Order: sequence, then C-alpha cells, then structure tokens
Amino acid sequence: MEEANFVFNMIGENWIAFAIISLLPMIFLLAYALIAILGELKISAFIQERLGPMRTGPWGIIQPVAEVVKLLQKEDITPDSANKPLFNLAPFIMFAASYAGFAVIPFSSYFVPSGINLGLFFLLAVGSLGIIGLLMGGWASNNKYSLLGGLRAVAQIVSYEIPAAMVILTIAVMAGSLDLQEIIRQQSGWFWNWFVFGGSGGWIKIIFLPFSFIMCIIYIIASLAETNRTPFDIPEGESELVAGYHTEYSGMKFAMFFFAEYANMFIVSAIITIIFFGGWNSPFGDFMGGPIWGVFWFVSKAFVFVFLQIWLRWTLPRLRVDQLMYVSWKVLLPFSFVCFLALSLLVMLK
Amino acid sequence: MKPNEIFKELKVHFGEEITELVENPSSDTYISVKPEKIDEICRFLRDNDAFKFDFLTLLSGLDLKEKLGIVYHLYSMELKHRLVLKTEVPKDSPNLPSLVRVWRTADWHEREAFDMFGINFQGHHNLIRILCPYDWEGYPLRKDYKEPEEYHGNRVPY
Amino acid sequence: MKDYFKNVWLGVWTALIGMRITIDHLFRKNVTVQYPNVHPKDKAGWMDMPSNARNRLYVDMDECNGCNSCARACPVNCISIETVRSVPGDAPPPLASGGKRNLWVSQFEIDFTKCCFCSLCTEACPTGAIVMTTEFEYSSYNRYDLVYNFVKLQNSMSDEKIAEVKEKWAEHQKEKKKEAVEPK
Amino acid sequence: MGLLNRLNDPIGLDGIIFGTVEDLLNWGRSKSDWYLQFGLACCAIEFMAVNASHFDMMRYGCIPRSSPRQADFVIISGTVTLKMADRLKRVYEQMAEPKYVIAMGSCANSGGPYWEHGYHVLKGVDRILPVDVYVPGCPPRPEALQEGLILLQKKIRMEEIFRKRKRLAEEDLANQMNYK
Amino acid sequence: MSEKKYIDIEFSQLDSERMRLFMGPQHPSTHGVLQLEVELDGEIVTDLIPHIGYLHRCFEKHAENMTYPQIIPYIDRLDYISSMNNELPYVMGLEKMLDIQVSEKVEYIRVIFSELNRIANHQIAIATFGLDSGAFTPFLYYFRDREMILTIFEKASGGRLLYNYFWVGGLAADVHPTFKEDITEAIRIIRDTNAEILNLLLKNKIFIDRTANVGILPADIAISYGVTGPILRASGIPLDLRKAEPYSIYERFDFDIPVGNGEVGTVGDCWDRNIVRFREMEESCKIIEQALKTFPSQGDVRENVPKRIRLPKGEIYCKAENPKGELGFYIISDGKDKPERVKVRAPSFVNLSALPEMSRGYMFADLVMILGSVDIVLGEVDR
Repeated sequence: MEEANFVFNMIGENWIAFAIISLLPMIFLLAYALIAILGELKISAFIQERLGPMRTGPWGIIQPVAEVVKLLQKEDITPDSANKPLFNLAPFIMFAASYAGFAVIPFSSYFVPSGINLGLFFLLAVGSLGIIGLLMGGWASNNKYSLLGGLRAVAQIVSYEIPAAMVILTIAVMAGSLDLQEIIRQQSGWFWNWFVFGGSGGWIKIIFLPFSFIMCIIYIIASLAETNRTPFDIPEGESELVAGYHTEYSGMKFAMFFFAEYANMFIVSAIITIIFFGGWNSPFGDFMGGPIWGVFWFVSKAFVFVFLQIWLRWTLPRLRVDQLMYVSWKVLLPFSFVCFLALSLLVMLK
Repeated sequence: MKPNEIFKELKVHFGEEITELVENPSSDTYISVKPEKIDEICRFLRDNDAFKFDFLTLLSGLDLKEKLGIVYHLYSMELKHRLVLKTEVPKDSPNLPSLVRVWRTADWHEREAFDMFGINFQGHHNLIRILCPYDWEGYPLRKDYKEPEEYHGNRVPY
Repeated sequence: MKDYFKNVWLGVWTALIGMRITIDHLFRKNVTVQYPNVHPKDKAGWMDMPSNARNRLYVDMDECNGCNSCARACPVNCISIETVRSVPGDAPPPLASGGKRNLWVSQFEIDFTKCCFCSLCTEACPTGAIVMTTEFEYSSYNRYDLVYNFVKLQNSMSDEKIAEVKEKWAEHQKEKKKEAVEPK
Repeated sequence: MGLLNRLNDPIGLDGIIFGTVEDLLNWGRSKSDWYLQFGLACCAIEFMAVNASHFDMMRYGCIPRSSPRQADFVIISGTVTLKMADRLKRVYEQMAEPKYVIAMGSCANSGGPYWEHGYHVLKGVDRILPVDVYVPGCPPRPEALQEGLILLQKKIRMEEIFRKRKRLAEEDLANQMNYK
Repeated sequence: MSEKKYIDIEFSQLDSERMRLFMGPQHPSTHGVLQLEVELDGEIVTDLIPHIGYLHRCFEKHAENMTYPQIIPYIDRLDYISSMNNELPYVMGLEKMLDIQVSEKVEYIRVIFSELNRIANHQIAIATFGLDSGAFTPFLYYFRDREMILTIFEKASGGRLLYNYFWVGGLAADVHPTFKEDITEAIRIIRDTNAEILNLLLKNKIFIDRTANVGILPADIAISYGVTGPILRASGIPLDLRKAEPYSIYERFDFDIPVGNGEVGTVGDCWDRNIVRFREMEESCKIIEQALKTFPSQGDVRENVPKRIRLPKGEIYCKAENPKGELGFYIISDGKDKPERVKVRAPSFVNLSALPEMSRGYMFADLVMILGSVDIVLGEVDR
C-alpha cells in the first residue's frame, strides 16, 4: 500500500508538512462554508420562488463574506447567570469535534490528513464528541429553552448513533476493513461497484440491491438527525425553542456553532460518499480518474448530499421528540438489522 | 322560542327575580332580571329542554352612570334561538354570582368585565385582571375613568 | 404489522412527493419584484400600485377653504388647522376652482405618525383639496420630519402675512367691540 | 463598492487605513442585517408579506433570527402597549451591539390611531428605545418598509467606528473649554 | 388501564422538578404578543396559563369617543387579517337599526370580498401553522397567493391590509373594471396552490403525525367554552352563521359546511381544524364563483350612504361568521352620533380561552401546534 499523502511526498515528514496538512482542510472548510451558506440561502429562495440575497455583489454572491465581517464585529455577550467557562468552551468543543472529523477524510487517493486504518471508527467516535459541546452550551446558558434544546439534542444524537453505527458495521463487514482509503479502493471501477449497489463482483448482488439501498437511506436519515437538520432539527426548532441550544450565543461564538453545523453537514455527506458512493472514485471507470480528479469527484459527490440536506430542509415539517425516538428505535434500527443480516449473507455468497 | 314566551316561562319559575321585558321596534328585545340569582336563572335556561341555552355568546359590562350593567347574550345550538338578559348592580357594591360553573366561557368574559368595570363576580375561581396589567389601577371603561399620568416609568398621555 | 409497514412507506412516499413539488418550484420563474429597481408605480405588472392607493395625503392649499371638516372627520385627530377670519374687504384669494374663501388658513398640519390612512378626510372635504396620493416613500430618521405643515411646504402664506392678517382681525374685533359698546 | 473613496480623505494616512477598514466593516454590517422575528400587530402582517416571495427581504441580506442575541436590528411592527413596553425594552437589551431599531407604522411612531384615547398604549416607541428609522404608514406598504430598510443600511454605512472615540473626546474637551 | 395507572404512580413518586417556562411575548410561534406560562414535567405540559393583554389597544374606549363611521377604521384593526369580514357585521347592524336597504350590487360585492378575505385569512392560518410545524415553504406559497387577493382589494378600496371599505349603507368606492377577471384568475391560482399544499403539507406523513390526535377538543367542551368557527366545526358541530341564520345574501348560494370527521385521527384534533379551514377555502371559492355569475354590474354603491349617522335610542347585537368564528358587535346607542358602548364578541378571545383545556397532557412541541391550530389574532383577543 503506497503512502497516500502528497504533502509528505513533496516535502517529507516534518513539522511544516504536518502544519500544512492540518491547515488544508481548514482552508477547504472556510471556502466550503461560504459556498454552503450562500447555497442554503439561494436554494431555499429559489424553492420558495424568491431570489435570495441580491444586493451584495452580483446576485448576492458575496453575502456570506458580509455575514462573516458582521459577525466579527458583533458584541460577544456572556449572560450574567451563565456558567462562564462552560459557556465559552462549548462552541470551541463543538467546532473542534467537527474539525477533528476532517482528520481522516480522504479527499483524494493522494491526500488524507491522517491515514489511520481505523478511520471509520474514528469518525463515529469523534462525531459523537460534538454533543458534549451541545449539552455544555445548552446547560451553561442557564436558559430554559437552551437546556431543553441541549437535552433534546443529546437524546437525539445518541439514539441516532446506533442505526448509523449499524450501517457502518455493515460496511465494515462488506469491505473487510475500517480504513477509509481501503473502503474507497474496494469500490473503484464503474459506479456499479459502489456499496450502494452492493459492492464489486458477482451478479448475485442484484438480489441484495434493495437492502443496500435501504441501508443507504437509513444512513442518510440518521445523518440528517446527527446534524440537526429538518426534519430532525428539534434541538433548535424555531417554533418551540426559539433557537434551541444556541439561544444565548451571539457574535463569534454563535458563528462557531453555525460553522460547526455546516462542517458537520459536510462530514456526514463525505461519509455517505465514502461508504456508499465510492469516495474519490470516478463513476465511469478510468474516465477522469486520478488523484486530482479524485478531489473533484469527492467534493462534488459530497455537495450533492449537502444539496439533498438543504432540499429536505425546505420541504419537510419537523418531527416531535417522541416520534423522533420512534423513527430511530422502531423503524431505522429493525430495518438496519435486517439489512445487516442480508448484506452479511451477500458477503458470504460472494 | 320568542323572548316574550321565555319571559312568561321565567316569570312562572322565578317570579320577582325577573323584572321586565323590554321591547323596542328598532333594536333587540331583552329581559331584565335581578342580579342575586342570575346563576340559577342561567342554569335553568341551560338545562330546561324548552330553552337549551347551551351557549353563552357574550357577556358584557356596561356603565349606566349610577349603576353597572351586565348583559348576557345566550344562544341555543339546537333550537337556534337567542336571548338577551340584562341585570344591574350598584356601583359601590358591584357583586353578583359568577356563571363559570354554568358555562366555562364565562371565565374570561367575567375577568374582562372585572378588569374593565370592576364588577365582582362572586364564586369566580380566578378573578384577576386579564387585559390590563395585573397592577393596573382603576377600571378603564367606566365613564368617570381618568387615565394615569405614568405607568412603570412611562408617560401615558401623549 | 401491516400498519407499521404502511406508515413507514407513507413516511417515505409523502416525503418524496413533497420533494418533487419543491424541486419543481426550484426551476420555476420566481415572482420577486425587486423594489428599488422596479418601482410599484412603474406599472410593471399586476402587482403594481393602483392609482387609488391610499398613501400619503396631499393638501392643495389653493383649494383649501379652511372649513375644518377633514379635521372633524378624522378619527385620529391628526389634522390640525388654524384659520384666521378675514376682515371685510380683505378676503383671501378665491379657490383655484373658483369658490369663495373667507378664512386665511395659517396652519394646516398633518401628523403622518398618527394618520391611519382611512381616507375619511378626503370624503369629507367639500372642495377636494385634500387627497390621498400614491407616494409612500417618505421614511425618515427623525419623527418630526413626518409632521407636514402644508402652509409652509407650499408657501401659501408667509409668516409675515399670517402675522398681518392676525393683526388685522384683532383690530377688526376691537373696532367691533367699540361699536358694540358705543350705542350704550 | 466605494471601499477606496476614503483615499481622497484629507485626514492623512490614518484616514486611509482606518477609513478603508471602517468602510469594510460598515459594509459588512450594512449588508448582513439579521432581524429579530418579532411581530406586534397589524404591521406584522405586512412585515411577513415583506418576507414573502413577492418582496423578499432576504434580498437585502436580512435573515430572520428568533433569538434576540443574534439579531442586528428589530422592527417594531405595531402598537406597543404599556404592558408590552417593559418586555420590549428587555428584548432590546438582550440584543448584542451594534443594534438598530426600525419603527414601522403609525403606532410605533407615535401611538398612531391610539394616541388620543389609548390609555394602555405607549405613545411612540421612541419613548423607550432609540429609533433609527421611522417608517410611516398604517400599515406601511411593503415597499415603504423596504425603503426604511435601505435608509437604515445607508445610516450604517455612514457610521464612524474608529474615530468616534477620538472625536467625542475632542468635542468633550471643546465643551469643557467653552464652559471655562 | 390499570397498568397505566401503575406507571403514573411510579412516575409521581419520582422526584422530578416541574419547570415553569414563560413562552412569549417575544417568541416565534405565539402569533403575536401572547404570553403562555407553561408548566412542564419534562416535555409534558401539565398546566398552561395564557397571559393576554399585551396588545390591549382600548378599542372599546375609542369606540365611545368616535362617531359611527369613524369606528370602522378601528374595527379593521381588530382582526387585521380579515378586515372585510370585521366590517360586515358592524355595518349590517347599523343598517338594521337605521332601516337602510342596501342595493343588490353592494350585497354582492360584500359577499364576494368577505369570502375572498376568508380565503386570505385561512391561507395565513394554514401557512403559519405549517411554519409552526417547521415547514417554511408552504408559508411562502400561500403568501404569494395572498398577495393577489390583496391586490384586488387594493384596486377596489385603496388599502392593502386595512380597507375601510364597507360603509353604512354602501361601499366606499365602486369596484375596479377588471374586478371579475382578476378574481377568476385569483381563484384559479388559489385552487392550484391548494392542490399543491395538500400534497406538500397536509397529507405529509410527518405533518399528520404531528397533528393527528393532538389537541382534541370534544364537542361538549367546545360548546361550553363558547368556541365558534372552524374549531367548533372541526369538533363535529356544523354551526355556521351563514347557514344557521343567513345574513346578507348568503341564502342564495349553494355551499357546504365542512366538519371535522377524524379522517386521520380523532374528531376535533389539530389536523381536523386545518382540513376544515382548507375545505372552507374551496367552499368560499364556490360562493365567489356563483356570485360572479349573477353579479349585477349596474348600480351605484354609494346611493344609500347617509351623510350623517345618528342612531335611534336602542341596542343591537349584530353578528356574522368571521373566518375565526362568530364575530359580534353589541352596540348601545343613546340617540347621539356617538355610541354609548360598543362591545366586541371577539371569536379569537373566546377560542383562546379553550387553549388550556386543549393542551393539558400533551407535549411541549404539541402546544405550539395546538396554539397554531386555534388561529388567533392578538388584535382581536386583546382589542
């Protein structure tokens, strides 16, 4: 297995390389967040037959820049009765958790910040760290709405981790590895080799296609819940909880939460891309293959799922807390068990 | 059922409590009653099969210079007829029985009448101000009401 | 069990129906009218403002005879008119439409922070001096900019003129009093 | 976007650097105004219409926030009663600086139709909050509110950030001199 | 049953602290400036106290100081979403006392505009209800359509939201020449959007889950609380003043009264309330279409408008079916040109008083839905 990191190949393994590697996702994240915020504003506007931001630059394309400039200047309020250390720490934990996820995301066959062979497991573990930030923020704000939001968020994320983990377990079984690069490499070739179509090889997989499809849908639903997007945006459900766990946050700290939410959106989209849609693989065999095009394929696939999240958000109403639990425990979990068994059978048959 | 028939029937049952039937060609007909047993009269009107007034449409307070008036507009869902009851209480002791136990909708209506006119509905479980703030002074819809100069540091007049 | 699967299926299916509707709208022409660029008075489409829209009031001081009926009709008392009676022989110029005038209108103030734009005043006006216009862009940084004194705005009477007619009327009153006293 | 028009400022190098930065900051604030979802009365319905597709407040970069902490300005859309006044003040105090207020409609401007007999109506929201823009109308047309919004953005663009303190200190000094 | 009781006892022994949450007056889903004092046990609402009066604008005090035509602008501002419907009972009551017969054309225009405004009101009701449930898009689709209705009103009366259009004895102005075509076009688009919203929102499984079996109001309790309008009809009682005591020219038109029948849940739940409103929009469209067919285009709308209104001594209770319920004005005149007293029977005020009864025992998220389904307008609740 060749070492897959072009930075190390270029300047060797020294601290500059590490710094560059750890900063590259950040640069990507900043650019992505601006695009995603604008995309959210514009897509929601077009769905609602509006225009969205129009007066900041041509067609409002530099609107997110204005927002960042504004948020930098806002007063940073720490409520008097809040628990100050926790209140101030929460957004950073939230952001650090989502940024840590980027450590193992393989953008291309030649670039992954940290090529550990437990990548999938790492993503699962680090992804759950964010809820500590959520709960901290909700509790430390000393606001009843925040507290309710924080508690709901924890209940929601913890319960949706389980179907998500089931899906990831299935993928681990199918790929026989937890290394993300390895998982992606197994899906190389044409698009029917992706795990959403049952992985490579064997016509027998056609029988199991529904199961892998359902598995994919389960993960998409679970990922929506983990990023607190509609229909699972209960922790910050505007109509009930004002703004949920970040009710009391203003200025840059709020921006951190906001940023973390969008980063999370990308991470889950990236995971879907990696485990089901072949990561940086080109869908058409060697056509437009290679590490540079890999980045393109990976990012554009992930953006499709970001778009899907935005699209769903502006379509569906919001679930209630108990219904949310119902969906997780009584729908997603049984279905994921069945699919797990079926796909394990597929692996044996292959 | 026409109000005059109801009036006759009520007169049979309550006698002196029912004072008069006021008819006016260009306006609504109403029955004047005394305030002391208004709850019993209303309960009778609600439960009697000939009337079935199961719906209190409106309860309004009035300022009649020396006295305060209370007007009840009743409606029957089944028989589709309406009735207006009017009663008066003196301004210095505006007490009369509450109708909360007859129609639950009387709850807020009575609170409003208390808020605006200071009519004291005896037996109401929660007779506090409803529209004005809880620490408001005076009864705004009385004709002799003067608006306060200041409320919580805000000047009231223009 | 059947219900369970039906519910799950319905949940997915109705979500897909909703998504189809929203994606349909994503590519539809949007209806937004971009206000500062497209003005509602431009007659741009069915959304434009009709000519009878009730916005800022306008008073034509050449038409106003100071009868105060608009102020009386106003439910919010946002119109305040001050008039000075003219002495005989020194009548104000007649109305632009030809009617006679006996009063000098020295102040015609409309407070647009109070006005409720109900158009009752325009109905009451006998000469049609006060009208509703389609002008709505008069937001300001200062509340007192929204109090319009149409005498000043249209310069129908200068301050000196107002002082003059007031003085004349006062003198006239004095003379009248004298006349009233003298017969005794 | 006029970022460099301070170059002609005769203040000097200070003016160029600070002026440019100030312009950038003001530009950011004026183009990204998040407003508080806060409706009071009749005007709130027109305010909602401004948010809706035909007028689309988001064109100006205005995004609704339901928490006052994250809002930049509040539109007082309707009658403020005395019972509401304390709460409104509190909501305003919860907002993070810099914050702005648009008084929309007659009621918010001066009590409107209720100024005379309204014993329970606050006669003008400027009695409790510093109002930046007054939008007349009862209720104002959606376009009128948009005009008010443009005025507010203009006002934000003209603000002084860095030299304010210096200028205020100078004025203070001058006042003291005059006093002596 | 016994098992449930056992569980209840178990839970009551748990030492869980009740949380008192003050919701509003600044809250995105209180539909204005309502304050709800909610007592929560975890997520369950155990008690609810509405505090109203944050928009108490002293209407009744104003009415005592105004002449009769001057009250109409204030009546517009009671239920500011359906101003046309508000004006109707008031002018009808005064006409009855003054014994004025209005012309055929006026009656037709009044009915058409009332029904159009009813559609606009229900659009807002369903739109904001969707907003409460988290669906933002239907809100904007309905507002887009509502803009058409407002434009028609503006062309006729000059006002977009508050019209001062129905006058005693007639109308403020005649309708514009393209009135018929505008309304026909508007109705076509309204029906299109309604079909869309039905699929997008009302039939959505998540939406049904949120609203079915939530906030049930049984018929007998509804009557006891004096609830009227779509909420009462959703509880299964077909009381509509347009049918029960026909006023204006409503008896000429053929329309149905939709009632809640518990299609997806129980009779009288939140979904029923919304579907009743939804179907009423269709009925209103039917009435308007019939009215447009026989619309008399000749006639002066202001011929019977009296120059000065001076009511005879007496009193009247005039009522009409507002989109929210029975709106009544109790007018007492002492023979002057100003009324002695005008008391409003505000449907929202009465309907809101049933809210604590409806929402006890449901979850906090349901409370928002129940409040949304009551469709209150605070201007009318507080007056």
